[in-house]
Amino acid sequence: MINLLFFGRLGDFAKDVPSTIEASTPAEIRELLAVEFPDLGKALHQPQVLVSVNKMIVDWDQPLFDGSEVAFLPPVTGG
Amino acid sequence: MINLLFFGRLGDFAKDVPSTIEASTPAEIRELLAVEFPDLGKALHQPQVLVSVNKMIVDWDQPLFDGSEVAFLPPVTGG
Amino acid sequence: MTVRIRIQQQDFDLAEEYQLLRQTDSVVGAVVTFAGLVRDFEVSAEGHDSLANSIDSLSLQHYPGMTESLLEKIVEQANERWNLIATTVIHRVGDLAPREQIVLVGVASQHRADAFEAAQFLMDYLKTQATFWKSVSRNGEQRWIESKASDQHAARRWERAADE
Amino acid sequence: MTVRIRIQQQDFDLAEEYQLLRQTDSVVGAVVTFAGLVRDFEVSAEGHDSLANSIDSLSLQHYPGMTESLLEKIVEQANERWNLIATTVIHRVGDLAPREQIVLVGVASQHRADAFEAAQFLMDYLKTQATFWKSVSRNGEQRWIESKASDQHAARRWERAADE
Repeated sequence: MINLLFFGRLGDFAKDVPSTIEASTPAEIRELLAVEFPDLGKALHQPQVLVSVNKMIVDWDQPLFDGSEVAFLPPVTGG
Repeated sequence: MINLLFFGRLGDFAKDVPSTIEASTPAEIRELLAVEFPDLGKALHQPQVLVSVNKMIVDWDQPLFDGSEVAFLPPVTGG
Repeated sequence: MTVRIRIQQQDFDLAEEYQLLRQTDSVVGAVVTFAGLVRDFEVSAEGHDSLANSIDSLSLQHYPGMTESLLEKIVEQANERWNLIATTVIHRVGDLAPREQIVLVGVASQHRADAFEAAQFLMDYLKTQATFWKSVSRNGEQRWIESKASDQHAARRWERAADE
Repeated sequence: MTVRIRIQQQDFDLAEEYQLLRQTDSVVGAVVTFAGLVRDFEVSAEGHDSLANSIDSLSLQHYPGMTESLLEKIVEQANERWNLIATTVIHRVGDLAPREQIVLVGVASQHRADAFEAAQFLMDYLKTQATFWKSVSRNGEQRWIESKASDQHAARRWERAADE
């Protein structure tokens, strides 16, 4: 079971998305979500969107394990 | 009559200097003072020392008028 | 170096943080503080201001846990780069009204150049690297704020300087 | 631009000055403050610090009338160069003990780059152009402080930038 988090504008597209999913990479999660939530799928494919696993920025093909926390991060705007 | 002011380290050399003098330029004041106060004269000749007349930085040959305020300014160290 | 990093909903007291920075050590000669405030209008992605776009509120979201660890790393980088005695970073989250304080960066050092440069470095990184997201409400409508090209540019100058 | 310039013996309250800067206008997005403090040791002309040289007090002299007019001109230059909303410069004179506040520069602007750069510019000019002279007392012996080469260098960078 992989836990999912969506931040910033991605959260607006992910309101009906379940909080957990079964998948082996972030890229696979993105493909699975795009089927049922095409707007979210499109937003996740934007090149500025980063993905983290357990709070570390990773590549989209990073292997996932049971209990991993995967977060999708649009460009940040702090300060 | 020209009013004289000495700031910073120059004040230490000018303790016995009268507060007024008769002269037509700051350069002349410097020469007059050097006769009676050689240490002050040497200190005033250092290239970093600036002179102001009525609170404006001027050249050493700036003409002076009765009541002018002439100040001798060593390098500043504010802040 | 003394480090204080806080992410919080409640407001902060710049005066209190300044006194803490100042009192860290008797060799502190310079304290720089930066406070970021909510302006009462919106800034577009291009960085143009429009006074017509008055906002009702600003909302700040962050990624708890990740943000703190990013801020610790950023402060550690600043400490490696400059001669610092104490550093404070406070970033608020949640809903903020116009004119409220958003962020505080404070740096104490022996000499002023270190404090000024480290404070700018930390702000540039907060704007572009830390996991915060801002949205504005205007006439009941919420909109996410785009990151500004000028902020990306400001952050990149530190990479260039490191290469030199 | 709102300008506050004061030369005074008494201490200042950074918190009060920050609130004044912050409240100038609802478009203030950035407030930078710089506070300079008396360190408890002496810095030589070469800029080397020596902890062995603990000081008893710092004494600041200035040229009344001339200093104020120089500070007004320097603040005016900063205002021409950057987009500023309010600027505060407070410089103390007289005898100061270690850890006391000497100088405050505060700048409020819409965007942070203006406030940071103007505050640095003002400090560099205060260090090299304004008619202040510092002496330190140590073991009952007074010594005038030389101007630092690093301060002259810092001030010159603004001339270079203006030429470009």
